[in-house]
Amino acid sequence: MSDAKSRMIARAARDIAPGMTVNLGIGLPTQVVNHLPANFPVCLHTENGLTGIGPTLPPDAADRNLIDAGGAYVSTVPGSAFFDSATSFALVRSGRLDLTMLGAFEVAENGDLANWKIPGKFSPGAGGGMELAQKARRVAVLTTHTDRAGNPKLLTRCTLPLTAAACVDRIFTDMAVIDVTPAGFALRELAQGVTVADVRHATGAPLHIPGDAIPIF
Amino acid sequence: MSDAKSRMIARAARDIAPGMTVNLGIGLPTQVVNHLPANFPVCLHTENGLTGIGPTLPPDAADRNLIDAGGAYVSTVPGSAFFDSATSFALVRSGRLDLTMLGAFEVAENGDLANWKIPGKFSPGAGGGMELAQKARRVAVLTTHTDRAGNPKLLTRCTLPLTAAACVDRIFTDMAVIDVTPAGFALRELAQGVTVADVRHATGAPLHIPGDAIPIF
Amino acid sequence: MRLPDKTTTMEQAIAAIPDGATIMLGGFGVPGTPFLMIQELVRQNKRDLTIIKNDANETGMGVDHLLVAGCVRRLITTHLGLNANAIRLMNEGAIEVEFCAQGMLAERIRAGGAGLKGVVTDIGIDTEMGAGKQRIEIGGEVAMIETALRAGVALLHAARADTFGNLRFAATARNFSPLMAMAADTVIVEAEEIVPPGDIAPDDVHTPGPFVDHVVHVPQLSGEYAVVRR
Amino acid sequence: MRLPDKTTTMEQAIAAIPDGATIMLGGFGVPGTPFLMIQELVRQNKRDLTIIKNDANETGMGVDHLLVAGCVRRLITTHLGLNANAIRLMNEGAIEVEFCAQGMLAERIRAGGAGLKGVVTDIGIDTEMGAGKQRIEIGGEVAMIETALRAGVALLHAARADTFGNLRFAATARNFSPLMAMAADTVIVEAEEIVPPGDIAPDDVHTPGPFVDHVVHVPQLSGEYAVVRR
Repeated sequence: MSDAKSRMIARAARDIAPGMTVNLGIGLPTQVVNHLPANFPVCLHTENGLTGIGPTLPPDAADRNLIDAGGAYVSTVPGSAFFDSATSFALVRSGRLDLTMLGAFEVAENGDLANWKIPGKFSPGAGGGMELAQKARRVAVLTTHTDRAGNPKLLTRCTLPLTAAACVDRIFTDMAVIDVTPAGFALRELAQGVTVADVRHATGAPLHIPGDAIPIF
Repeated sequence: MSDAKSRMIARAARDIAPGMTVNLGIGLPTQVVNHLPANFPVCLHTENGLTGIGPTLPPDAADRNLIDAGGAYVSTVPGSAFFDSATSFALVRSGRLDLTMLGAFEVAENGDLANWKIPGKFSPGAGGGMELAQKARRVAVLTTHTDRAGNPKLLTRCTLPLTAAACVDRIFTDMAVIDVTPAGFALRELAQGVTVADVRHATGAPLHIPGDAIPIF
Repeated sequence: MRLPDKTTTMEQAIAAIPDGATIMLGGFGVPGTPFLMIQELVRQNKRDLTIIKNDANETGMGVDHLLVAGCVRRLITTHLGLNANAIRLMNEGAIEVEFCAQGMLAERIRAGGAGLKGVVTDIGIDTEMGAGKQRIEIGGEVAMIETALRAGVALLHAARADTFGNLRFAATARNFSPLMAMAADTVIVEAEEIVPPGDIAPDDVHTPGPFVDHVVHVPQLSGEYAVVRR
Repeated sequence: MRLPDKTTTMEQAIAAIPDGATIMLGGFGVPGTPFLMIQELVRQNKRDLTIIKNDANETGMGVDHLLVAGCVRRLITTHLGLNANAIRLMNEGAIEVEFCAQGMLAERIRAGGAGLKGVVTDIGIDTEMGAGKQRIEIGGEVAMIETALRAGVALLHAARADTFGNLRFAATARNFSPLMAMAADTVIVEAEEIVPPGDIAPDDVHTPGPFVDHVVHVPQLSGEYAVVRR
């Protein structure tokens, strides 16, 4: 993984407050947990029916009945609980999930998120993504700022089918931390070595720049 | 209890088939269980969250956390299960309750049942009665044939607020066993010492009499 | 990573409940009723409460203390048959009472707890319980909407809790409690026993800790919890 | 009184399933998938099935056997990401696929199991997943009806069952199984261990016996149940 990606993930981890219940989506978000301090008070949820996820395990140490929603073999921490899928999503939809961190294909300046379908190319179904995006109290996106071809993923409007409308609160990228505000995208922090001009150039929508000094992560 | 009532309860018990899941309502129906053969394969349900009810217990032997829906202290049998109120009524509404036996203020010839409210006199709420009456696969009523004033409880139409419409399949009284059929009340059996004329006289709706000999219980 | 500690004192937990609150109370008859927290509501003289509970207990017990102390404005329930005092107050107009079919009360609470707006049902459709409820056509038949119920606070009695709020209920004391635990903004649990996280095996949890906000130890129960000799 | 014995053989239990049946399958990925009963469906060459399952397992495993053998006409699911074969068959039109949001699939099944007609929700309301669903106004907002799902048969894998059908699931193998157990006309369970009634304490039951019709012992699991080394 590039340094920029690592710093993005470490920065995202700092947004997890003590006592939160958090769902970390498949891919980059899952790795956020590796950047939490030891003994940090947090409850990790996975939608296949577990609160209190512990470290992932190698096949030799794995329990065949104990996976996360991405299929990774995980463990439990003292105080974990197993439950059925209805209870699991009850937790998500009723406001008990304080934060979810998700990947994205596109994020629009009004907070619309597209991360589940590329018509004609990729349509495996949304899994639990729609409910996580629509109902977590706070939705953060972790994504590279641009796609592999260099096209911006932060846009005025999403072009792909939505996962949920107006759901994203904050975006962590390899270039910046950006909030979704009523006025659109607002730059909050810059990655080391990245300039405001770089971020503007890589963003497909207007970007509000704070008047004060911009923190570096 | 009168002999006639005892025979009514014993007769009702014979309608419980092996393997059934059964809910016995508060009052007379609860006593049906005392007339089942020892080791009879049946699962008794109570809507406050238990399948596999065992015998009732005197206060000295009771568990403060273990009651039936009527507030009686009960026990469990091997294989019983506790569950929450949503699961308990899921069992009732989804067709897993093979039979319920309920009390009645009035039963109409189309199967309408009134057993929860006498406006101005008695209105404590329906409890779980509506769902039992509306959703059990088979609904039997146990009741005296007439009220204390001698007025018929089996009527052409109910005058009291309904518990559920067209729900009753069979009525066990101290005088007769009567089925609710598309053509109305049909006499099936007579209590010892009771004549067809007695039953007709005590019934507030037309009564179909079979051509064959009428069994006595 | 470790799971947060949610233990607190009853006085503190109850003090945060404002007058006018909507409060769900676990329990079906005696089992599961949080008698000590109910006593604390009375002691702290909460007013104008809306209470959601299966029943109003019996005269002189549990919910009846709230009624006698004049704490209750409104009661959403299924059956008041064992509390003549509650029926009298209802008939006098001193409290408002909304009756639900028992399984519908359970589903309405569960729907609130599951982040649903309501459920579609035909229970009570031909009775006065169905009057005034929104009707829709579904699968060629007419059905009704039962709207979701939520509360500001749920007060629950557990046999055992860990410090993170994972709960175990005993026997028929479970009843509405796991549903109410999902359906309130703040969930306060009185537990007969409090254990460290991990003492309740993850497969044996009745209510997962994330639904619970505060856990209070009640080492000594009142006589109300005991077998009732009628 | 005693509770009935529901043990039988897998061959017999599966033989009663007709072609054209709608079958719910427990499992989220490997955990909870009834692999041996799926193999028996293939062996008995059931045709024209509608399968309801969270996912289609992975290529060469579980549901994929049914797809390869041409047993499946229709699949109601949430995610096929780990089974390229399923996606290909869907894209070729060889199977019909209906996608649900995962929590909505859970609620639709639970609603069927709870004797409800559906639930009222706003999940997916601004997305293509919300297209074509009945809309109603509730509490001043627009919401959608998600209709209840039921099946002729549910096939579930339990860690432990008693002969009456009380079930225990292990860890994340629980997932959809307790919901499906409520939502099918006939519920068949393969259990790694079968014990006499009473060996599972009544407070520790995950699925109560009255929801279960047949219990089959599977003393020997296939390799599909093991940890997948990707």
